[in-house]
Amino acid sequence: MTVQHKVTELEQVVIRFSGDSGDGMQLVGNIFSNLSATLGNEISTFPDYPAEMRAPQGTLNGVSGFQVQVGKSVLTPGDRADVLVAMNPAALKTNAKSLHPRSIVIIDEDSFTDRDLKKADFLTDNPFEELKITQVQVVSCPITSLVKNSLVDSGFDGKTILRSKNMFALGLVCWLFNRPLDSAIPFLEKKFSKKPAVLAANVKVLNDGFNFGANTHASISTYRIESSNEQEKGIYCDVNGNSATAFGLIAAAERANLPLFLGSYPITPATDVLHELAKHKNLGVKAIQCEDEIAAVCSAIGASFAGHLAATSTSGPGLALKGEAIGLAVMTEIPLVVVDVQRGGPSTGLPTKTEQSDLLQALYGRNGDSPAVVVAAKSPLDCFDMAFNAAKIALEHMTPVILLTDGFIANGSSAWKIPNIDAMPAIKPPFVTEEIKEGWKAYQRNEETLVRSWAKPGIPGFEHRIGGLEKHYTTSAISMDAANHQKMTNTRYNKIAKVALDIPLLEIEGDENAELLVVGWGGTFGHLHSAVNQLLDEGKSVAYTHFQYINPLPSNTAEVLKKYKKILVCELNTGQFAGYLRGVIPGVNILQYNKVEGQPFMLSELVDCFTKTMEA
Amino acid sequence: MTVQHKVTELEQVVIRFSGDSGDGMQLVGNIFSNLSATLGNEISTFPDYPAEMRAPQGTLNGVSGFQVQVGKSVLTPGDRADVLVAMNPAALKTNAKSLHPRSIVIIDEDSFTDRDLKKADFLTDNPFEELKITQVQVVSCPITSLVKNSLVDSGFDGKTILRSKNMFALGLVCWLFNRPLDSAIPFLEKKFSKKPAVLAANVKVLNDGFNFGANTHASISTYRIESSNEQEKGIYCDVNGNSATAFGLIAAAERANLPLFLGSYPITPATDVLHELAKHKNLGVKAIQCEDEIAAVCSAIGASFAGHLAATSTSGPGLALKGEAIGLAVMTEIPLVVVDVQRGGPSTGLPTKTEQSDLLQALYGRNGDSPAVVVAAKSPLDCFDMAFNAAKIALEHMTPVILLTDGFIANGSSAWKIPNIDAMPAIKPPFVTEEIKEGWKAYQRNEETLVRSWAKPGIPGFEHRIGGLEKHYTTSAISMDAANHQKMTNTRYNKIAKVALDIPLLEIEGDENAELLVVGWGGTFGHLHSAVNQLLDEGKSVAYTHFQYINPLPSNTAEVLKKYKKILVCELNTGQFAGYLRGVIPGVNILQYNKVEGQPFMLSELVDCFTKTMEA
Amino acid sequence: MSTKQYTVADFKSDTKVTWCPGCGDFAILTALQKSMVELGIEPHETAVISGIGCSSRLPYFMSTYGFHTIHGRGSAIATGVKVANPRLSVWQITGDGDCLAIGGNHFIHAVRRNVNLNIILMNNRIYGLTKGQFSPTTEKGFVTKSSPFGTIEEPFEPAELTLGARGQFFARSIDVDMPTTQECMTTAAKHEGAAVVEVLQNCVIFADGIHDEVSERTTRAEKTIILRHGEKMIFGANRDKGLMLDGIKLKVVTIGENGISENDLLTHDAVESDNFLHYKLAMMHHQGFPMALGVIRNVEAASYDQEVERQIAEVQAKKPIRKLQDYLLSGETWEVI
Amino acid sequence: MSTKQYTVADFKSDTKVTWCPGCGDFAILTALQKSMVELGIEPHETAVISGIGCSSRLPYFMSTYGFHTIHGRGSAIATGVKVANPRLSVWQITGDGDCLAIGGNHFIHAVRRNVNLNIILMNNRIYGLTKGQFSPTTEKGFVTKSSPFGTIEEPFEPAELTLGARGQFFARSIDVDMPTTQECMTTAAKHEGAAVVEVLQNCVIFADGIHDEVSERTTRAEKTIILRHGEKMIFGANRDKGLMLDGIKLKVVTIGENGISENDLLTHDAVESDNFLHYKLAMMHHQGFPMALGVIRNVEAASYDQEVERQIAEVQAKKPIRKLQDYLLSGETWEVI
Ligand SMILES: Cc1ncc(C[n+]2csc(CCOP(=O)(O)OP(=O)(O)O)c2C)c(N)n1
Ligand SMILES: Cc1ncc(C[n+]2csc(CCOP(=O)(O)OP(=O)(O)O)c2C)c(N)n1
Ligand code: SF4
Ligand code: SF4
Ligand SMILES: [Mg+2]
Ligand SMILES: [Mg+2]
Repeated sequence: MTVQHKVTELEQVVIRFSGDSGDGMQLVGNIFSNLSATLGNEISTFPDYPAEMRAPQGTLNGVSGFQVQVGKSVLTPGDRADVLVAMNPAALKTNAKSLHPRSIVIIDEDSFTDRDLKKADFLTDNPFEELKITQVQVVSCPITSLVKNSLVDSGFDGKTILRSKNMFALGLVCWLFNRPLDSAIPFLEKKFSKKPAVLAANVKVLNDGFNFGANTHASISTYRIESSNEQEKGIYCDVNGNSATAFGLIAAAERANLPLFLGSYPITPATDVLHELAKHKNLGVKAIQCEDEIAAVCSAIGASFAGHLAATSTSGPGLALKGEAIGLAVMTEIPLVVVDVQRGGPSTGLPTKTEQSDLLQALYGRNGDSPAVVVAAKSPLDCFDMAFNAAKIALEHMTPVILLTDGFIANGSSAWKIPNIDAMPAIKPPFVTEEIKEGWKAYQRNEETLVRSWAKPGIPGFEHRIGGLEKHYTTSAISMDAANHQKMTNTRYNKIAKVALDIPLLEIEGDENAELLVVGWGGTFGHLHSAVNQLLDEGKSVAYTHFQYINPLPSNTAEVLKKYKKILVCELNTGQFAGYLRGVIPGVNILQYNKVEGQPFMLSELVDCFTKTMEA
Repeated sequence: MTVQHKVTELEQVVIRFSGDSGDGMQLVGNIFSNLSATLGNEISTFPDYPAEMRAPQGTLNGVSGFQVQVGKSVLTPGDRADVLVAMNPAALKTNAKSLHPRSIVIIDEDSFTDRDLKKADFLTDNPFEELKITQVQVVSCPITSLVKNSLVDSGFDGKTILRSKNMFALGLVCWLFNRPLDSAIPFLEKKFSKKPAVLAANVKVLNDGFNFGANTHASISTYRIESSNEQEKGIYCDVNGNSATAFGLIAAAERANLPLFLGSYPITPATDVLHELAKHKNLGVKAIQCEDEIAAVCSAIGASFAGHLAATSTSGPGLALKGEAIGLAVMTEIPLVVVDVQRGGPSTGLPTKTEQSDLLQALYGRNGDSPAVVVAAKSPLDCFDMAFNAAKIALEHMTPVILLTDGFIANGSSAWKIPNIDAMPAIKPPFVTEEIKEGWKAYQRNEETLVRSWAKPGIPGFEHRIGGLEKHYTTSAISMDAANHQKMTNTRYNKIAKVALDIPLLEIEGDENAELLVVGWGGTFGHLHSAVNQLLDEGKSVAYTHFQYINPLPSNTAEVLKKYKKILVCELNTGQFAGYLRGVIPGVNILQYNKVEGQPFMLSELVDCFTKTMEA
Repeated sequence: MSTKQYTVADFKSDTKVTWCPGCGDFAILTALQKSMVELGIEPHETAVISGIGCSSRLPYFMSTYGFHTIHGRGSAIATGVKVANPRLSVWQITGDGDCLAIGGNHFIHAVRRNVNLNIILMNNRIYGLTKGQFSPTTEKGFVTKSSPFGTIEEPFEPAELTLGARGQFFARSIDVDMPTTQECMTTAAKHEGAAVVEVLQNCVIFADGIHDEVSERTTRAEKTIILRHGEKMIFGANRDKGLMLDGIKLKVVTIGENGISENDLLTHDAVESDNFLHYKLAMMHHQGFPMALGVIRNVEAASYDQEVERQIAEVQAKKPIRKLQDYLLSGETWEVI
Repeated sequence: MSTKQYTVADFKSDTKVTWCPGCGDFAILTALQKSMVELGIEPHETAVISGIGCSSRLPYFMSTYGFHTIHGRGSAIATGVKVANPRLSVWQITGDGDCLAIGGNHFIHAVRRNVNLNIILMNNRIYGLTKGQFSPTTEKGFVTKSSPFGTIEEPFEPAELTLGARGQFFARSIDVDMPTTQECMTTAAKHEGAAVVEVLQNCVIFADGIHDEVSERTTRAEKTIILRHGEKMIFGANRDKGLMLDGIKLKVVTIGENGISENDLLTHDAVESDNFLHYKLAMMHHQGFPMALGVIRNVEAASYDQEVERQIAEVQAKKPIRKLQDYLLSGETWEVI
């Protein structure tokens, strides 16, 4: 039935589903993303939940959104929406600022009554004018009444019927992007596998939406989104950063042949790491919700002492509480992964917003000279790899590793090629062996790596005591000796420095010989990389490098940085990484681009800023 | 009766009293210091308590020491002892390394039996040879038997009699330095004012010690220590850094006309701040021992909210625990003084040893971009001034201020001219007034200083709510708005930057035009200043500057540093201040001298290092 | 005490209340505002201190001085407020997670020290704000986002923990029973010392209906008993049931049956310092008895903030020195001339 | 269980014991080592976890696996150890400051969750290591370095707090009474779940003699009573005194007087799940009765670490997937070809 008049080809498109918390926007957003991925697109999603407890229906606080960018070379969920589904006036208002001027806005006209407008604090009865978005193309559709009509004979009550409104919207969007409904139906079947009647109703409404588009909006151009040609063959699933982090830890436990222990305390936006790991009891994961963050990290330290791969997950305020105990792990040289999903700060700050402002806390938020490894994931999928790597470093170097992610990549998702976990690198902790039992001392070290050996309780002949007091270089007996303290301080420092031998070198993208090197770290990769690429496409000369390893830095860092006349460090804080780089790599010209708005970068602002910096 | 054959004049002399914990060395050390001060000397003392619970008598762990440098231009307790009183072999052994080769060692020969030697783990019966200190001049004296004999008719039991041994040692030292006993007796009278018989016995033994020296060691040169010509007129007392900190806070409360509240939890070496403040209930001080460090800082935050001058005192591990709450004070812009008496780290570390390794924790140990003021005291007496200044800044700028001291200056003492507190600067917190009530908002600011006004609960018309969530720029209502967060972040940053207008400029000592600028901060002032002076005296060209203000830095910092070709930052950590300076003042050549031994610098090593750096 | 007659409106701030429609917190907020009116305290003499949680948002909705602090630290911060200024009426607002998980230590110490705080514990047996994890009061086996196969932990009973921490005041109510909540709150406010008021609160989103047995109109009269000092322990829709002691155990009896009259029933003595029977009453619903509501324990003892003031006054009475400089001059000193 | 017969010497490390001569900690250390011998546990299957304090130095003096952690966090770290490896015999060593001040929250939660830890609380009612400040168990009015005019706080009673936190095992002893200490420790070790053993300990330096009334040979028999499950509650130098119930109150009676015979006395039932009488017995010395020593409460309940294992086993029985990759493939996926 799809009579297509105009079909425009698009490289990427940004679609935002938005409605009341109860409108099921996350679900259809997810389905649309995933079906697009099955059709060969790359996807990058970002859900945008309301910060508040469930606000009254129809109000601004209650708006729940889901944004996805679909197409090829997709690295971010996109700055602004090309298509907005706004199920009510509040949704329209909330998203007005992040629309392209000529975007398509699909609204449920049944929810744009005076009462609805008032709930969303509109003053007039023309919301588009009031919001100054008169250039958008509005696809107005009486979704509520059409759904009611369509399901009048379904036998469901009114409330249940209205729950299918989201499928109508999905159908409409599928039509708009020439997505066959066949690609959507398997997802519905899975979701409603236990409720065939609900499934049937939803499929019906989905079709209605599609047909509505085809029949009544023949005048609007529809789109075909280009497939990625870079997608590897394989089996894919959709994963967000927090789940990827959880999976990375599980994978590491498998490759280390150790049980996984998580001690955690709920905190936005990190709680989903706990939620995910709590599900996998059949994989033997012990995920413990503790009484607070201190207990969480401490129970992990205990589990690590007992010989597990141990982790703790939190966000900024929780990391602040864990500082003292992380110092204990540094001192006792115990493996530990600390996941910090950064959010807006300081203090309670902006719990649901993203930021990169825990970097210095991760590096220095402990008493004494207390070096730990700090790494950062660059995208939702990279959370898997970096969690795995963090665990590998922790276990093989007997040290706490702090993994920084952030609200943006933690909640954002992409299509993920399910890895062959058995083919991932084996992880080999320095466990004691029978051969070294004779005269063994708890702190005897591998001379090259400076890593001590690890004796799990339970093995006869390796009984030993460790603790937070300074200890003798080999025996681990308490020592207040001056020279020994200097030696131990140096050893702790050098041990971490030597981790650099096990991490990849820094790589440069773009024009190696450019004057300007753009530098990023952590979750801003997608935006920075895309902005640099855009300039390169425009023929500009610019280079880019991205840090996943913060302490130690890749060993070629100084060498690389010194090649560039201007180094522009871009980060979502007041300049923490920039200051850190200046401190450890003197003699380079470090400029800063910082944004502390609780929001990711926008491509446009980056392109602007880089251009200006090149010209300056 | 003092037949003096040779009397040598000394500019400074270092005396160390050392014995078993029960031998009363702290008491006689203190008396000798204070009487020297009354005779016009400058003094700098450092007690060296055993780290352990009271170890068995005569063992190495049980040794308690007290070192004092006496003379003119005295800024440190001295590197090595010129005179050591060693009441037993354990004391001798413990101090052997910190003796000048030709020093005088006074021993109680009665305590050098084979049994005593064994307790101190000597293998031979010649402790001096075993320790390779054969060049020292030994004054061997049967102190125990002489004291027993002297007091045989006193009516005291044996144990009580032996408690006077320390007075014999004191008498002997007084003889050695030509100190009239008259200068000691007032201190004894005060100490034993309620026990006249004990007083009499102690005075008798004191005389015995003096006479023993005069009569039997006529061959040894005695000394006269030069008086300081820099001492101001006034009434003096002896004060250590922790008490000075406590007094500084009380003085600030008086000058602000506010009650003082301290929330604290015991931790070495900071506990004496709590002990001192707990004494002064008659001065209205509320010093509360809490259940932990978090409660301590939180109760202080509560007291500050309620309108008191509020402080919390701790050491490194405790500061780690307070990070989250300090962030709340940053966010709510509440005045708070956090005293951190640094000790050896990381983790539990070396609790009784000194270090400067909490600097970065003080600056960055909180989530988010969370700027607070950080200052550091440079000497025991400076603790008074810096505690006062910290409180003044906190109250006038509505911000937490972290005051860093360290174990060395906290326990060390000097003679202190009791200040005229009424003449100290008035402290004027930005309390609300009736005039501004109309339309007042909790976060409205002084446009120049960016400081908000302060409304204590209890005043009608100023009811308001504050909290840790990001808040609207003026109203303090919760705000998740992007632009507002950027504005607030900038404001918090600039507010702290503007504190620089209220702090002294950086000053240069020595040769302003030198190539080498030595830089120090905090409690190393005495050593660094003395070392630089020694080189200046030798005609070398070197400059010195010392930081008491870390964040913000004095506003001329960049200007000053940029004048020098080599800048050598000396600190008792792995290079925290050096890294910080590089980060905030790019483009200067910063070298490092670091020591992490739990010990203060030694003059000799500094002089060495500076010389080499100048030559390099 | 106020001279002006305040109304509930005077205690409302102009901040929009952001709880979910139907949340039990609304009723508790209203009961609190009504209590303040009843008590005759003044907005500017009142400080409402909370931690973090849905419940802990409450201070924003009050027109008093308020402090929305950090998670779990409300007791400690409120202690500082009260010790600094004992003349303020200080209310700590907290949730089961805020108070008993991360804040457990400060809570038991505030109770032990008997700081004169009115602690309103809004117990929904769930973490609301973080969207549905189990809390230390969640019933064993309950499925939440962080316990997908049910919790494995025995929950705290706030009354038991309060008494275990030497608590001198404990009251319990249910969100839907505003008069009892108000009665508990006003009695708590009048009590010198740490007064814990647990209000069972319904979270419509993450743990809807968990209190139904005791909160439903139809079953409430049989499943709960309101204790009032000096009154007989009677309950039931027909007020025909009561409590008696049987050895050291409690038993439920029916008035009029087996010759039992009202006089035979236990009379509630909330001010008895021995906490033995209070403990039993507070816990009896675990053994099939009705749940005790109202003020269960209310024993006078010196409060911490009073003791701080008393000790200062006592020392000041003995030591005339009031200024630091005088103190320093009175110690061991010498003069340089 | 060990096949080898270990001796006390096998449980001693070669680290010099650094407590002050005369410190009560020595006897507790010995009792612990003797208990381990008696229990037949093996040094390598044993983990001794402590916080910070004089008492917390104990792990260094043991030849077992040991972890001297940070102040107050022993319970949390020990929980991690035990959950990770339930086959280890895990002992938490703690002091009154470590356990009840900074560590209070972890302690009550470990007790509530019933983690199978043997918690030895060395209660000297003072901070020893930091040289003499008051602790949460210091008696009101006691003068210390941080309370120069006497404390103003009501102390915790560890038994009461343990029961308030849903504790299923509580025992009390005195340092000088090594046999009772050992009996408490071995019973605690056999108990599945959190077992709290409070040992009153004398700090000769900062609080010497505070336990004298109950610890002195001359008064001990009259001032204490050792409770043993199934035995009559008898005490006194002549073992002629006993305890009976009088209504809901306790009373001390003399055997042979007023026609009272041993049979009339209370028989100790440590395994009764209702903690009512345990509570009363544990607290009775506050009301002039002798102090209860020995195992006061010892009730079986599922331990947390067991429950963790049980739940994993249960889920595994239902879900066959054991590898992450299989799990991922079993979910919502699509193939790119
Ligand atoms: C240090 C810290 N840890 C965790 C959190 C996240 N957090 C906020 S509220 C909350 C639990 C709230 O539960 P409760 O106190 O019962 O309040 P409710 O929302 O149920 O009213 C948590 C875990 C936080 N804000 N700060
Ligand atoms: C975080 C932290 N805060 C404070 C301290 C200082 N501290 C060490 S032990 C101790 C109290 C010990 O008291 P207790 O547990 O009763 O042990 P005791 O020495 O009496 O055996 C304190 C406050 C510390 N080490 N770490
Ligand atoms: S989430 Fe629950 S507790 Fe929170 S506001 Fe909503 S209903 Fe109330
Ligand atoms: S200070 Fe007290 S508790 Fe510590 S070792 Fe000495 S006697 Fe024992
Ligand atoms: Mg709750
Ligand atoms: Mg103690």
